Amino acid sequence: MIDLILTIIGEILIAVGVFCSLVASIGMLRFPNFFVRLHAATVGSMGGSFLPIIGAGLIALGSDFPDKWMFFGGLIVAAIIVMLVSPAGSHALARATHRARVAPVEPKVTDHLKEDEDEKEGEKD
Amino acid sequence: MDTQVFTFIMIILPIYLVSLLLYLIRAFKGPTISDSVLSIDAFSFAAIAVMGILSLFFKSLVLVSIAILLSVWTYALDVFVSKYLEKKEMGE
Amino acid sequence: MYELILIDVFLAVISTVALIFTFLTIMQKDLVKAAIYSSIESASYLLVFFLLMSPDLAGAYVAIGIGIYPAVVFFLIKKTERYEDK
Amino acid sequence: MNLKKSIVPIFLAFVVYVVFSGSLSIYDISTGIVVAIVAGLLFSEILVKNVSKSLSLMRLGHLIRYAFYYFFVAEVQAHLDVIKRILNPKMPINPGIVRVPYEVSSDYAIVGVAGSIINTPGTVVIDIDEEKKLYYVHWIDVSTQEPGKCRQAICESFEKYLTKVFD
Amino acid sequence: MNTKTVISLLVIISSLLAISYAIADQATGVIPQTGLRNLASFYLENTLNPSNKSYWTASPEATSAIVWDYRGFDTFFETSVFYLAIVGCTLVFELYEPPKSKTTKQTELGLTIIVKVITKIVGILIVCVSASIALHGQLTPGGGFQGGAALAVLPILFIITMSRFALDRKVNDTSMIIIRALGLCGIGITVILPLFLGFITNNNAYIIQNQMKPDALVSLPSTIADKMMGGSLWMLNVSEYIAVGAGFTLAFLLLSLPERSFKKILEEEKYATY
Repeated sequence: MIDLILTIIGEILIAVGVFCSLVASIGMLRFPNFFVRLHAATVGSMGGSFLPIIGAGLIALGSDFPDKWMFFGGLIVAAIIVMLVSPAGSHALARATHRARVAPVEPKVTDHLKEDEDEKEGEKD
Repeated sequence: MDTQVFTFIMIILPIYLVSLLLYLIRAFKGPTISDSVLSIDAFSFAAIAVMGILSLFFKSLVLVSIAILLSVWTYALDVFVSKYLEKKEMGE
Repeated sequence: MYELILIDVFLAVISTVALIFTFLTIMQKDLVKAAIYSSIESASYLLVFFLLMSPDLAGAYVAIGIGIYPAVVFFLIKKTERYEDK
Repeated sequence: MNLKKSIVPIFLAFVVYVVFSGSLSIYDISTGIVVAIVAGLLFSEILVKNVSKSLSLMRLGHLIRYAFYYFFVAEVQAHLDVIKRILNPKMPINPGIVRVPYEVSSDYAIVGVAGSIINTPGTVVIDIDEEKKLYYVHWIDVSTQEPGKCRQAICESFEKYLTKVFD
Repeated sequence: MNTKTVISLLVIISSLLAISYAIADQATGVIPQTGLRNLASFYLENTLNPSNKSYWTASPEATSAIVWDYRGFDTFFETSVFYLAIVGCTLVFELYEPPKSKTTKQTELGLTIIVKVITKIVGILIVCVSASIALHGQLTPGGGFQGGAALAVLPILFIITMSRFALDRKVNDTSMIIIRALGLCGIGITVILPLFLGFITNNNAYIIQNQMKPDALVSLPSTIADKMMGGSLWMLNVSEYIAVGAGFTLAFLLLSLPERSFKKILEEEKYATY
């Protein structure tokens, strides 16, 4: 009984994950600039990767593999590392891109960061 | 493992393949370097999920450790590129 | 039977993508972009190794192909120039 | 080398090692203890600053409560919002970078709040100013530009939980 | 599209076609061969064969067994090529002054606090995961080189996110050379250990011997507590793990030296020669 429940939860998680991954890849293509694409990439990393990894672990736990605990533990550690690593990576990349002025922030409503940076440079001169 | 999970994985995998290919189109098109690197990120994380699901399919637990290595090295690649773009020496 | 066909299709598509990115790496004049394309190629070949079930090879390849090789290239580009033929 | 400081890192390292190995055999536990002591002593200086905070169980309870709120409420809402925007044919985005003040003080709390903001789709912390206590957040739907209201919309709920955990 | 593009495209396409033809099932050339070769069937039969222990390796992971036991001599030289490369790297960077940081403020070094703290937390996870990969090298795929290469991500991340000046005083090139030498000594001792045991117990023994052979009755421990240990495989994996991790750390510490620490020396040399 508990095996069946675990399998069904795992399948639901994987199904949600694959939907998020597909939507994120469409968003990566449709969005206009780098900074907006960051949000699509977040959907891809949290919804499209974190959830299905845990789902795969649950399915393994509900099956009759010989070393299923090893499988489950490895996948859980992988999911935790993905959750820690993806925000740090996208933050570092976004900051460097904004500082180097490589990608445009257009279209935009405001850009307070650029205003503050310009103010600081004005003080230095 | 029952056949129902097997069929489920068979339906899931082609969709992931499509999503991987769409990420790679952005990596190829990306007007700036940052776009390409961001889509490599997304590609690797999707690939990690594919690896987890495929190791269910192959019933071999040994393939899991590679997923962890892939995620960490992808993070390292992000950090290299952002350090390169920050216009500092790499070691400072 | 259907599973095997699916795995074959996966393998064929991913290895073709890897080939395309190899070509782009060779022809690219911007060395930073070349390093990034080469790491995409490595990630694709990693999936190929995974599908062929050779974890030993994949474990060494992920470190060298995605991590250490682009790292060395970036360290060196920082000390020299970014574009070829200039 | 402070032994009290390294209790939490050693325990964390041991748990990760055993979970990754996935078995409780004598070989795994004995090698796990050795690896955990080496890793914990290496990392204790840079990971732990305040010993009594790291050993408090109350804070762990608050962290678990926060995890429930984060995964089942915040993440789901943000995902649904961004997915709707992507699939809408008109693509109603309204992006911009706004200042968001924060009021937490310790390193882990700052990073925890920033990580939560980045990991919910729709908001990404572009830069952080530690002297003025400001995040610069790229927001997909800029409904207001006033710092106080931005804080209310973006990070107040995370801060409410995380001050109890880390401060 | 110039001729260079066309030629490289042609080379790539033709090599792809050749490889796919060679791999495909229909290929009737020389590469596919029906039936196992003698050596391969020997490996397959004897790697883990508890009923006939005359040539076994006491390790369920056949790849590691072949790499470190049956083909240990090959691997020994392949590994030494890698170490020679790192020796060359240290020689190239020999003439530098120990550099000093321009600022003492932590916030101006490296990237932002978010990246720094997350790198620290990921660091302790990586140590555990890589140690697990290396210590289970005789049971699951992976082993010394894979574990060491996984450990190498740690110094690279620390150098780039926090700068090489913020590393502890314990992590510098001298200490890394010492740790790497310890790892190499581990490999050397493991290789010679059977001879030593044979000398003590008055038996025949070979170099790089693992389990007992019909004419050499020395054997390293085959099980530890409740798991297969694979005798020398375990020791070689651990030594290789330490040596590879320290070697990559050393290489990246040297590569990350700022350019200004060389400029003075290089200019002096220029004036000296011309």
